[in-house]
Amino acid sequence: MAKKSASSESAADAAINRSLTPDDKIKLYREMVRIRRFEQVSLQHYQAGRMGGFLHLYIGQESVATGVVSLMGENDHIITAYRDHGHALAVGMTMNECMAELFGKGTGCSRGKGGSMHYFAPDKNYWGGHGIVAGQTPLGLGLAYGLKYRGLKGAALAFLGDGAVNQGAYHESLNIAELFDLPVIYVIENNGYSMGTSQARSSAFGNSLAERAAGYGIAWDTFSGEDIYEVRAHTHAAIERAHTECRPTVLEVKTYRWEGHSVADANKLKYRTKEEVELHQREHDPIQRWKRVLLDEGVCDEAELKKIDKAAQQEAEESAEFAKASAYPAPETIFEDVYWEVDQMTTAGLTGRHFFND
Amino acid sequence: MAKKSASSESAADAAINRSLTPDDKIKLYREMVRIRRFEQVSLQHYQAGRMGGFLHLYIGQESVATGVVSLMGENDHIITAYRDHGHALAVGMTMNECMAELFGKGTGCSRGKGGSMHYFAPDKNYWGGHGIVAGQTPLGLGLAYGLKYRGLKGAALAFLGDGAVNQGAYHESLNIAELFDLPVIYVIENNGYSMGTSQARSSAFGNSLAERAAGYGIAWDTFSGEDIYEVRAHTHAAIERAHTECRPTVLEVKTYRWEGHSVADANKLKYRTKEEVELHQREHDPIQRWKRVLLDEGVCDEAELKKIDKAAQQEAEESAEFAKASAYPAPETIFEDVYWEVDQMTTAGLTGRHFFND
Amino acid sequence: MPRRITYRDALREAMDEELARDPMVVIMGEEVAQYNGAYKVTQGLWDKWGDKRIVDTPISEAGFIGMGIGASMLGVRPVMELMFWSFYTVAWDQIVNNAAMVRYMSGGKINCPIVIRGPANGGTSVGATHSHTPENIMASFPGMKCVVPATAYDAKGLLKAAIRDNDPVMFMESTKLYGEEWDVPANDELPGGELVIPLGVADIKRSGTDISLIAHGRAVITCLQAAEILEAEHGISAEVVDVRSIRPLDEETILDSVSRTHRAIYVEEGRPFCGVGAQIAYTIQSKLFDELDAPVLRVTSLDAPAIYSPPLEALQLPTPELVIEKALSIC
Amino acid sequence: MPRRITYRDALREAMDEELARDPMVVIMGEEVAQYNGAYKVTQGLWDKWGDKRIVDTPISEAGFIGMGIGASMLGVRPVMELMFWSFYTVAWDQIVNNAAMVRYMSGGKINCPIVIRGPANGGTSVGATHSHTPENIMASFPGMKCVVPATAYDAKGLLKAAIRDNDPVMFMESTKLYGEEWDVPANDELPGGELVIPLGVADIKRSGTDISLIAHGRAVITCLQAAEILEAEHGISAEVVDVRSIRPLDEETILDSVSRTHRAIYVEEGRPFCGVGAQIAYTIQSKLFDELDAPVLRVTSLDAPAIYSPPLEALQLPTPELVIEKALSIC
Ligand SMILES: Cc1ncc(C[n+]2csc(CCOP(=O)(O)OP(=O)(O)O)c2C)c(N)n1
Ligand SMILES: Cc1ncc(C[n+]2csc(CCOP(=O)(O)OP(=O)(O)O)c2C)c(N)n1
Ligand SMILES: [Mg+2]
Ligand SMILES: [Mg+2]
Repeated sequence: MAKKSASSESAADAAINRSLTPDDKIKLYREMVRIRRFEQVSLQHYQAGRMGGFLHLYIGQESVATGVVSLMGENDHIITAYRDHGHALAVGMTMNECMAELFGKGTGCSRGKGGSMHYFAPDKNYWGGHGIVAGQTPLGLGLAYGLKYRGLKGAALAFLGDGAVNQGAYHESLNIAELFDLPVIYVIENNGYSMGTSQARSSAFGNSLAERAAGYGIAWDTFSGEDIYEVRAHTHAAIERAHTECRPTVLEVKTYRWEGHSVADANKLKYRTKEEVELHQREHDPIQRWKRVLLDEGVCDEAELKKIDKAAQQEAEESAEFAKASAYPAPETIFEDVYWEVDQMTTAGLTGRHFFND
Repeated sequence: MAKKSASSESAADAAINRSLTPDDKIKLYREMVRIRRFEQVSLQHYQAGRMGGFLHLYIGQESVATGVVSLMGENDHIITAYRDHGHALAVGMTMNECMAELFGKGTGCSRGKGGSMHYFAPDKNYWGGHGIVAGQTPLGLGLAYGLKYRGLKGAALAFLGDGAVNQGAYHESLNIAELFDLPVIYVIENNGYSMGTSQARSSAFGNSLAERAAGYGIAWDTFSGEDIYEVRAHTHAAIERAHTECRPTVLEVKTYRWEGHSVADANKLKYRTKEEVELHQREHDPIQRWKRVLLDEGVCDEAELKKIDKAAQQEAEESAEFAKASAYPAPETIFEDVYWEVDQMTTAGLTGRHFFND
Repeated sequence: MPRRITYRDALREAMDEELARDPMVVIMGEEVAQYNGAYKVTQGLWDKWGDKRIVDTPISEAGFIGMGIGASMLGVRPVMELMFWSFYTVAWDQIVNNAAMVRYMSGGKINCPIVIRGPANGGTSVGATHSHTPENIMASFPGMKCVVPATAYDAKGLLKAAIRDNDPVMFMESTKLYGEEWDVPANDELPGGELVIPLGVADIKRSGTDISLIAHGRAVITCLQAAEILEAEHGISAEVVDVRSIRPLDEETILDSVSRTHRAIYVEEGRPFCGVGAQIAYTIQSKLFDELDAPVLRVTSLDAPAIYSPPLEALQLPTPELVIEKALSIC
Repeated sequence: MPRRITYRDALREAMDEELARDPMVVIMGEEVAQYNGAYKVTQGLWDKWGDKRIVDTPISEAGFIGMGIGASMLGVRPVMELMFWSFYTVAWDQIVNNAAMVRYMSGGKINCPIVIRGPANGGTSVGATHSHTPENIMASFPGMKCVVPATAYDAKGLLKAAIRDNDPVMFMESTKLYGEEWDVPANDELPGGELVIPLGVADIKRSGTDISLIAHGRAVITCLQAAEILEAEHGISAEVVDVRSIRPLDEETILDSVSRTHRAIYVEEGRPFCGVGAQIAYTIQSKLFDELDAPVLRVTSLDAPAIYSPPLEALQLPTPELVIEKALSIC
């Protein structure tokens, strides 16, 4: 039952990729570039002291979120960890609301309450943004449960890192996923490190992290995330399994983060070499790779791509202006969004004392 | 690296079993019978209302604890769950202290504080007796860690049930065990049920529960627990691995519990048939099986075995008399055994308020 | 003759009625379906409602409670049984960081209409790990609600309200109460046709003038017994206030009672340090400082892990005698 | 000139000295070794002590904390770092049911000499899941100890005592204090040759006569600032009592202070409901009822999950202004 799907055809030739129009392909490029520019601009403002807390950048991994999200249909849902900007923009959240959240402004996607690690857009089937390592994995299971319970043909895509696979909650989720036949897809974004710990130092495994799924009889697959065609081809198979068989899959995507664990990671060139990072930047940049594909395929020319780059850069800068110009939330909002019933001023919300400030 | 050890030779012929003297073999019989008689007598007194809480009987599984413990050397340690009477008697705890604990008496092994689920004898390398499903599994890892840290050549044998494998803490432990090269041996006593839930309804798996270990690159093995020779042969290999390679193993032992999950299990003949239980009692009783082996091998005769039975029965009954005659702990002992420093009346124990009864 | 049913049956009726009312309600937990519940609270529900509505889970509290929370974000309304509330310890991250906080961190975009229920009590000789009484912990987190019914009537009405509530409700029962019977009118005897008790409304279970005995859960019963004896043997008229829900809390009723009696004791089966009684005593002394004729006192479980030994464990819990002794010390 | 070092360095010195003193002491946690600690508290220790004594773990808190507890049963003395105390939520079962209770359930046959340490504070805009302040919860369990140092001096002396203690000690630091400097004498300046501060001894950080400001952790600093202003601008002499360890607790010093000042405010960065302040207020009013000239008051974090937005989060924590306002309301 547990299987490593073998893809005999080249990823580009997979039906799901052959069906892409030139516009679709350019859109994939645009999404990836938008993520990168957004994060580069956010980094500047973080360094200028305009944000608090952590900033975990997704730069280098853009093809994963973009590729996976490009496959999502009406009833497919997504949830991820704290490195969540890429997934957020990919599902269609605006740069404005995302940037404003980093600035802690009332116009932020979470009204300034969540910060970088906690973006949410349920209206876009995007359930966050979660700070506790692997804490989102049972929630992803629950989204799949909800889909099945409601009779919807969908999948819940739950992302986690290579460090997160060592949290027990993830394993409990795998067992339940298979036992209950739930359409959940765990996407392990294996970027080789959990903070300063290399994968070899954090995880014992046979051949891959995904293979642990075999112990539960769950289908699994591993592939490189560098080429968005590959991401789409392999993920598509998992989504099909979810949609048609209502069964789970574990995917492990090899990828790489260029920046430190978070911007505060002072050791980012201690636990890995400068050469290693530069090699990835030079030779394994998913955006550059996709750019070459587009040019090789004659989908568009350099000038068009430059225009997209520029537009993304401008959009990102404008979002920072928007964020800067937005107001901080009013102090009384501290007590909003705690209880639904209180916020809606229902009878339940108006009965009894809910807050205990003296 | 992950492997299912194949045993080509018959278990009886394994060196570790060939080295058994007739006395050793009789001792194994005696231990199993003592466990059974102890529990049968405890059951009567439970039903007579002389105990509180739960009573989880081990009857039917005696060969597992007895076989495993018979292999333990000076630096081998053991820890288990709440179904802990068998392991306790096997390591050499007395029936008196064990029975008195069930009665809640001050002469009990845990001074009446732990009850049935919480037997302990660190002086016999026995670390309990734990009520939270799989909660003991990281502790077992820690025993192995302690052994290695202290430079001792030993193994930590951590028992768990077929339901317990679905707790995350167990999986976290597996990863660390392999990553840190710790001499821990997880012994899954697969008795087919976790309370009223059959294994098929609680666990998704490929071919066995032990096989999940393969995802961590851990050696694993499965075997029947009915024949104590088998238990010893397979477990011996794991102990050897722990001693010589300082590496973990996961063992899965097929066994069966005759009684309900606990004595309070009113459904014990609902989730499995009377026929199923009777079949195991009739044809798969590890004690009867071992008896046949002893007789076939000419180790002793029926009369000797009867004598052992009778002695065990008498010992059990006397332990109940002992327990009955013992005093309940004094009320002030409620506040003993909370803090080491307080109990020892050290300066630390005498500084500041430790208890907050008004 | 009013109908009398057990606390256990009251809970089951509440679930049964809510299952009928709302197809999104689903009951989940270990052994809740085919086994009818470890404590038989869900008896018969699987037979009646089947696999979709009554779901057995593996022993994976973090996994299945998290799953329930995730499902609740999509509008399912899971009523999760913890076989013992004690087992919250292995699912704590999911409960506190997801159920209680995801609404906040999302700026109100998400809510989790989930109920987590099960027994949370000592006194049954199951040892320290199985005798957690975490209501003080649950109530300490804004974002969670915490309800502790003392009678079958309250159990039914509060559970129905909890299931309808759109916030996460931690609902704590007692194995020591499951078998006790109380008056619980049948629905056709009720004006509204059903029994729903809003969260956040305390109940004066006995009126009195000399001292307020305030409590939650089974300690309410202990207070009622103490009050009888105080009246009969000492001529002291004790009012018994059952807070019923700790968060939201009906402070008004508590303060009103104490402002009439001028003396208060909080009684609970939890442990003393940072217990619910500490919080309520704090509130009373801060708001009614000049009204108090004596310090607010407490009766709690003795401050040690739950002991197994049955006769000692009986000493560890609040008794009417202890309540009386404290009451006499300030009356 | 007394030596000044940071709170962070004080903690490291404590560990370094205990590593040298006792070969059974081992430091464990995520990123504590090769990375030098997420907050650099263990900087240099791996270089100095190597793989055996300073151990990096995977992100498996239940697994490795449980492992540390198991090892402590065999006499190893693990000092476990939680990168944030917030992550106790995934290891809670191991902490509360094993570290804190196994001694009891074994009738005293086992003890767990383990320290769990790390930062437990809000105020750094890391959101609700990363801003837990669970000292009220930890201290509520008999079997655990709970220590919260406010200064570098206390951090060093208390951590050394915690490591030597034979019971499980929950040791809570603050990322907001790590970089702050205080006087901490070098060992050769000390009479006993080292700095060890017993658990259970409060410290009067400032003497005063009109009101007692009682606090733990960083709130002590807030109180000291408030006391300065109260003195300078309002002529009110505030005594600041740092409890330092919440369990064991030095109630004597607290009660003695309040019996002199007749007024008390508890200040803490935790949330109000069932907070440490509730417990201490309870104790004060129950033991000094006739001594109090005003109700015991509290200043806590505002009762909502920790908000991200930096300027709002600043409002959520206790400030000197709030303490002053409360003090003026009863002086
Ligand atoms: C339970 C828990 N433990 C520790 C942390 C601190 N922490 C945050 S991210 C992280 C590393 C996670 O690595 P990985 O899963 O590989 O994801 P990546 O950062 O590479 O995307 C750690 C240790 C946390 N947030 N939650
Ligand atoms: C975390 C937790 N969840 C639930 C329980 C209640 N419980 C006790 S034993 C048990 C069944 C365990 O089955 P298994 O692991 O197969 O062991 P067995 O009883 O068969 O020996 C359950 C559900 C518990 N003690 N701890
Ligand atoms: Mg990673
Ligand atoms: Mg079993």
